[in-house]
Amino acid sequence: MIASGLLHNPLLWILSVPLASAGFLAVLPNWRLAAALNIVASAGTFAASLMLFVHRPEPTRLLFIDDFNIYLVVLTAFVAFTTTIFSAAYIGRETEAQRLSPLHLRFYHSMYQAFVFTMLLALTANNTGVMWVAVEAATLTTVLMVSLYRTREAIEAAWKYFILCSVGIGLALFGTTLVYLAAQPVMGDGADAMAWTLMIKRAGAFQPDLLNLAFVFVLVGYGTKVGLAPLHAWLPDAHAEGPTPISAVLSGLLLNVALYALLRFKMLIAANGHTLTPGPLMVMMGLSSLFLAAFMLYRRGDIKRLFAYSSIEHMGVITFAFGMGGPLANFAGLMHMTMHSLTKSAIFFAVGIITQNAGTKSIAGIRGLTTTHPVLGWGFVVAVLAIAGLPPMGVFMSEFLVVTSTFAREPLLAVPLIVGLLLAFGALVSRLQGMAFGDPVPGVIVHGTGSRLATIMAHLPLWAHMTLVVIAGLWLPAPLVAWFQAVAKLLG
Amino acid sequence: MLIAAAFATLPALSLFALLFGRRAWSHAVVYLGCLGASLCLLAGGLVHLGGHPGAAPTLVLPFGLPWVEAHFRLDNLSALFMVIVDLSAAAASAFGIAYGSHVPEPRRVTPFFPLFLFGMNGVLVADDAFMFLVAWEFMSLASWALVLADHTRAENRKAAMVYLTMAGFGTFCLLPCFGLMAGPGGDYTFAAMRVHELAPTAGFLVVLLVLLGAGSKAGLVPLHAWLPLAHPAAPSHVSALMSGVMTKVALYGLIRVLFDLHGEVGWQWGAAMMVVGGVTAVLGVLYAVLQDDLKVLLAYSTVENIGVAVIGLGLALAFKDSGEPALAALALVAGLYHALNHSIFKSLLFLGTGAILTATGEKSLNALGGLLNRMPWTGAAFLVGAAAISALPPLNGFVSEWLIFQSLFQGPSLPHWAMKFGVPVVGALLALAAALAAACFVRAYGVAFLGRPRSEAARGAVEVPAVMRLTLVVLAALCVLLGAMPVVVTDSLSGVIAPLIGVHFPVSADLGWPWLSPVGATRGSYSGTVLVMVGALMFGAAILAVHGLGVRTLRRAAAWDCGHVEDNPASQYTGDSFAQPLRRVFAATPFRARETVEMPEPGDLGPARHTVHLIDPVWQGLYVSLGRLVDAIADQVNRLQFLTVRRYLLMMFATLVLLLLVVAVRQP
Amino acid sequence: MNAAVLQLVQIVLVVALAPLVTGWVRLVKSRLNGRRGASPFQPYRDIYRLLQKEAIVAHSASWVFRAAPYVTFAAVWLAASVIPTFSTDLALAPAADLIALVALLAIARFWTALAGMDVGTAFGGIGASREMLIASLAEPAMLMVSFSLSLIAGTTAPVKIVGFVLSGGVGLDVSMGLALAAMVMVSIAENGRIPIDNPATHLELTMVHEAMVLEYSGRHLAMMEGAAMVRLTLFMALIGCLFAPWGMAQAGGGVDGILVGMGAFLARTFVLATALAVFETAIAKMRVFRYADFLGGALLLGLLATIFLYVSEAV
Amino acid sequence: MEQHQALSYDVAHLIGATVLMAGFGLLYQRRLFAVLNTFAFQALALAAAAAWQARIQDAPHLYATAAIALVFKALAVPFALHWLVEKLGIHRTVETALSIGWTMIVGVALVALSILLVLPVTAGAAALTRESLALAMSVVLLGLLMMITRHNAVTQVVGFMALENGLLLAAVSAKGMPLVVEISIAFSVLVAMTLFGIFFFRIRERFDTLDLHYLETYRGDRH
Repeated sequence: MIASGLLHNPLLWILSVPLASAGFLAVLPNWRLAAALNIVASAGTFAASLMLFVHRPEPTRLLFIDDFNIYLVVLTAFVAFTTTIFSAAYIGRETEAQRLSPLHLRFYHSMYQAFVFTMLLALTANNTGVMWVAVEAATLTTVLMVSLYRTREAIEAAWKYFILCSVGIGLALFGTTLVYLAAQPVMGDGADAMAWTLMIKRAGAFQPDLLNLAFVFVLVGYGTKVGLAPLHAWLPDAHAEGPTPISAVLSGLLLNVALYALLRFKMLIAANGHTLTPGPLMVMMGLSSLFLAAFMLYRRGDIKRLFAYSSIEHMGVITFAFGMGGPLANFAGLMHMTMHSLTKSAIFFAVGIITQNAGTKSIAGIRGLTTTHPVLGWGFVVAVLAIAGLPPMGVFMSEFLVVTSTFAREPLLAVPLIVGLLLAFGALVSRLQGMAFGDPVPGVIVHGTGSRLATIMAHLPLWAHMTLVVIAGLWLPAPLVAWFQAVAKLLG
Repeated sequence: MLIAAAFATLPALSLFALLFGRRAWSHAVVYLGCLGASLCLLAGGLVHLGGHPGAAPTLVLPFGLPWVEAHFRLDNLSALFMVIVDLSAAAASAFGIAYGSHVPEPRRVTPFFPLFLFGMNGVLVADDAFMFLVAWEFMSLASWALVLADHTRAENRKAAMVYLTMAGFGTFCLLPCFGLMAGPGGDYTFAAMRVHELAPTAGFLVVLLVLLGAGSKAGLVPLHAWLPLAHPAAPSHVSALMSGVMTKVALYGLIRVLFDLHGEVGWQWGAAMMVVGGVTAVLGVLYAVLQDDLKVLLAYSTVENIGVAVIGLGLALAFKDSGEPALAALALVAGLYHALNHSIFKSLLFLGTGAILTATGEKSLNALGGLLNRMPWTGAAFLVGAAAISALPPLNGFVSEWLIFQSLFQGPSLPHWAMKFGVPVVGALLALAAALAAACFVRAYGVAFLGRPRSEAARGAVEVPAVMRLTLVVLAALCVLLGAMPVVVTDSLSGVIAPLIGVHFPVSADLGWPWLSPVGATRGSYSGTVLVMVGALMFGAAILAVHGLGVRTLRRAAAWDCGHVEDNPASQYTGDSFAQPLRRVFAATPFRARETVEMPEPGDLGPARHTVHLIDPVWQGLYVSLGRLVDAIADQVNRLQFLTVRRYLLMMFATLVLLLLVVAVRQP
Repeated sequence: MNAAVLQLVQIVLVVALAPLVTGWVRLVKSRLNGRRGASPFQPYRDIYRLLQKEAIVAHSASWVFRAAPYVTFAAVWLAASVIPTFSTDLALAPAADLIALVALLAIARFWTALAGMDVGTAFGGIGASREMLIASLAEPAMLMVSFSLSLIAGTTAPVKIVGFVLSGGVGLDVSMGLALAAMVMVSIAENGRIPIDNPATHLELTMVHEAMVLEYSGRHLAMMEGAAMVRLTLFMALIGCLFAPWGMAQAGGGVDGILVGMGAFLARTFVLATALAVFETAIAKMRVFRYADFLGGALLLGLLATIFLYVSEAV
Repeated sequence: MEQHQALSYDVAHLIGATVLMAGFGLLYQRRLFAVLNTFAFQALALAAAAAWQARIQDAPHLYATAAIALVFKALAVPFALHWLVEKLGIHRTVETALSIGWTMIVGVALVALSILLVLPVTAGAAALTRESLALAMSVVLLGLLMMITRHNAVTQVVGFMALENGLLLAAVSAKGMPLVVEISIAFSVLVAMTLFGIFFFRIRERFDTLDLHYLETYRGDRH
């Protein structure tokens, strides 16, 4: 009876499928088969996550699903799935180029599934401690994948990533402990004092000053993982040196997960109501990230670092939005999270193919994409314009809401926001034009090597994401809107 | 219904262009489709204006912002601008049928051309801020892609870069503007904004922001810098739309916000707009008269005409706020009339340039000459356009400038001293601009079409295909028509703006048709109709008299030229030499125009060189220095990329301690 | 007597009178120079002689070159026929006010300049470019004059201004004085008289108007010359009717009123013509780049005229 | 009973204070081996704290935490580091970015800050947690301080583990907090990875010293 109930619980599948396949892929020698299995497993996870729409399980002490994490779970499963498709095509060409050995690949696939598992666990955990452990595990798995290429740069990036994020994680744990201390007198000892679903109900009675203190540590701790300036240092290098599929999921998913953790704590604060408002801290962090990234964009010569910094910029905007709070800004923030993860991963898909074709990551070495590879080139153009915040793509809607609502309330805060956005816009446009137009570099591979199937697999995810983003820019499904609005209310 | 269908057609066309772009016939299909669609929209606009001017059909579709949805509305103003837009759009599409195949990479044009039309028309019918901005950006984006149609040339890429960045600037000004008008509630429909009361500061900011946002798109000085870069870079039929029409869409945005949504705008803003308009007009035409590239010249003259129209709008605002609705209506009618006229003759001139490009492949004045004998149709049509833009009666350009002058002359009746003293100055600026425009186009036409060919390309020019000729002739005919029967236009215009001003004000009030007597018969009147008829009679009379009294023989001979016969066409006046006196008189100070002459040594057979240096003070002062600033900061910030892990940890530590201190301080 | 007839009379009158005015100016000038000079009716003979000659057109010239004389003449003629000369009761008066008048003259200039460039010689270009330079300042100046007049008289229609001035609406007014000064300077420039241009010169580097019509001959030249003469008369009539319209016949003035007006008009015109001749003999032509100063001065005077209105109001 | 309560508190605080003192000791040491020994001592104190908490909260699972701390931190890690230093021939002296004196002063300031922050806000919480929380926070900050004032990679690892000791101190003294064991295990994994990382770098000869100056000769995207 209970067993059958468990079997019907989508969460069980969502978590077990990646975990099991991680174990299995670790021992599977044939990398082509592994890549295929990787796709199948992620497809299964995605299918299971879709079941959440029809049947939303009851929250337990350990796991739960609510309006906030339901679409994040589906989004994560979806992007993880499309990334595996891209990854299959990508590693195909990497192995041709002798950059990756089968051993590396076995490790890679297994770690990929493990990584997906940790993210899903962090999203669905109903316990601050479990969530913390999951995020920490996510760090470990990605550190290993960032150093996959074993180049000096890769190892240095991994080291930087590892040290900074371990410290960040540590601080986050201290924050978690403080929250427990704040909750414990009200909720009593044990796991109750760590369960979101229970805490949020009685958060009003928590010790507000402890929550203040806790939020600082959580902000710095998980903020490091979100990549907020000045805690961002690990992000550009980790994105730049790892394999591109990993950059896609790091940027598109991991940052969201960390931000999700941060927002959960903000919900407690909002529910408590007696604390100092966390808004100003987040607004400041957001603005500093926005400006730092905007100016950095002008000096980047490495295409992957360029978009890594653009991720920092967008995380800054999102944090700013949540810092502003209020139904409009919060809605915009949630929308922006979703759109950014879709768009940015799409961009990294494109970047992966582009760098493989050009044989370099240097922007100077990439020109005239729309001439050499029309489909890829224009897809890249659309994606970058989308991330730059141009309609009819989704990011525009969220930026529209953030700017308008902020200006209506705090014009003085909106001005720096606008300046920063405009700066970043200019930088991206100039870089985009340099890469997408003009006379192509002589001797660039005009047609992607490998089978037609591989080419399709390489392009499909990009266009799938962009289609979603364009649709979302003009029309959002009603249930999603309902969830956004419910969460926006909770975020205060 | 018709309109909706036309709207639906355009994206379909661009999709078609994407799919079948390889086929040779696809261009013709796309442009024919655009022609049809824009004609439908044109008809729709006219029917709405003629049929039931008061009504404003609305449409709400279930997309856009979730809790707002997408609102569309077709009121008089939208319909009027729809007419303006789609008139030129139809012309450009028709021209494109033949011209589209002459652009270097047609496949980079056909998919975006319909989207461009789509965006522009979308702006006009949008009835909530989100849809407005989506369409607005759509317009910018499509035109950006069109500017990049010939992307292999570096200057085009630079133009596109500057253009899109300025477009972004405009949007980031309009966003907060609408944000303020909607208020924190988040109801972004225009209907809500109309009723929403604005605090004084908010009202101030709204006007400032819309002037920056829409002004940058319209090309008001000092936000004009992108315009002469971007407009010429696109294929000519697109340049015609960007210059003739997209700027009008920007004016629509201004009017929509300042007269409709915002409601009460202070007269000071009117005054400010008049000054900006005046300066824009003079600077624009001064730039124009010095240009050698015909398309750049036309682009700068667009800047001028926008300035003229904005003078009208500003005056209307000032009158409206000072409780002079009748005069406000007059000024607004004048401004709108000028917008309409400019869209027509600027399209005509740009398409004419396209014809020249098709025939010669040259757009530099100094490589042209003597085209009138080789391209009689194009030449004649271009002449009409040039005369119209020089505000010569009986063509349309003059009527609108006459109206603007008439309303300007009423300006001093306003109670404010600033206006009393400012209006004459603006009047002087406007007069100067008008006179310089004449000089500018005498130069352009004289050098390009008259005289002797200055290059092989010009010598070998042949008349363009019939479709192009037809388009040009139709536009020229419109210039004459709108000039010869102004009253029809002014009456319908005053009907259009009645809801915005609050009074219905027939400009031909006193004397009735065909006399244009805005402020009353005693205030001075004009009748293009009568002038045309009498002028024609006198022309005929002169010819008859001469032929009656004298001999009719006519002999062709070499030019006399004070005796010394010089058959080298290089001996003609070039565009530069023509502009030289004007340059010395007007451009010395504002553009720091300098001329350097390198004379060869005695006995040296090398040619003497004469070079002119112009500096655009706005570009140098504003844009370049801003760019430098950004670079400098970027260099500083960029250091953060190259620190050691330990220092990054230090940054983390510092952040943590700082935040802890903040908490410690803020704690009760 | 009804407006249409008077209009016809005026249309004929301006053309008929124009050569005489020019001839008179020339006569007075030569007398002042101590020559006997030709009869004032010499211009009629010149024009007739030109009409009898065949017209020679350069190979490269287009139809613009051949149409320009007629268009120019028609435009100037039309302009001249809407200015009240001897009577304010003109049928065409409402068709064009001062602004339209400026524009009508602009048409003539536009075509003359184009004609100058059409043959493709250096001199034509010189003339055209200098002419447009002059116009670029003279036109605004004249518009400012009409601005100040419209502020004083409350109208831009010459006819109405005449009525206002005659009704004694203005006394001795600073603005009127400034406007008059500006108007005179503009007229000198527009008619290519000394010090801006020398109608008699054929020294290439000093030519402006002459340089543009250099290639013309026969009937075309006759048209151009005629246009110039009518323009001179027009400006004299204009100055007269705006600043000294005394004796001009009003509507319903009756035949004697008309006669008086006619007499007054002739008197005014010839006084002005004599004054012009004296002025021209008294001073020398200025360099091309001094034009700007001269006409800029005119523009400023026009502007001042408007500003002074408020000064006088304020004090 | 009251008596006994008070006593148990005092003991807890005493142990906590010992951990903190050890933290200062870490900042004070100049020689690498001395640093390692001090760290082992701190880990020992932590183990004691965990065990004491297990007793007074009668939460047996904390004994596990204590055991982990004792075996892994107080014995395994220091020995591993000793071996590394011996094998890799790392300089035996610690290069400091900030002079010892200043480091101590900053350390004291940090302790003051954490007390200032924690004591007023934990008025509601059980007396047991108040001081230990302040102590724990100080240890955390001191660990971080050590990481940023020492160039040498080994000392950085030690600093990180000191930080983590602080976290565990907080965790164990938080009454009835679940998952402490799991968390301590998770941390042990982190540390193990760090050690592995250093060793790995070394044998791959990526760089010839563990001085972090040489670690970032590249630092990505120079142009």
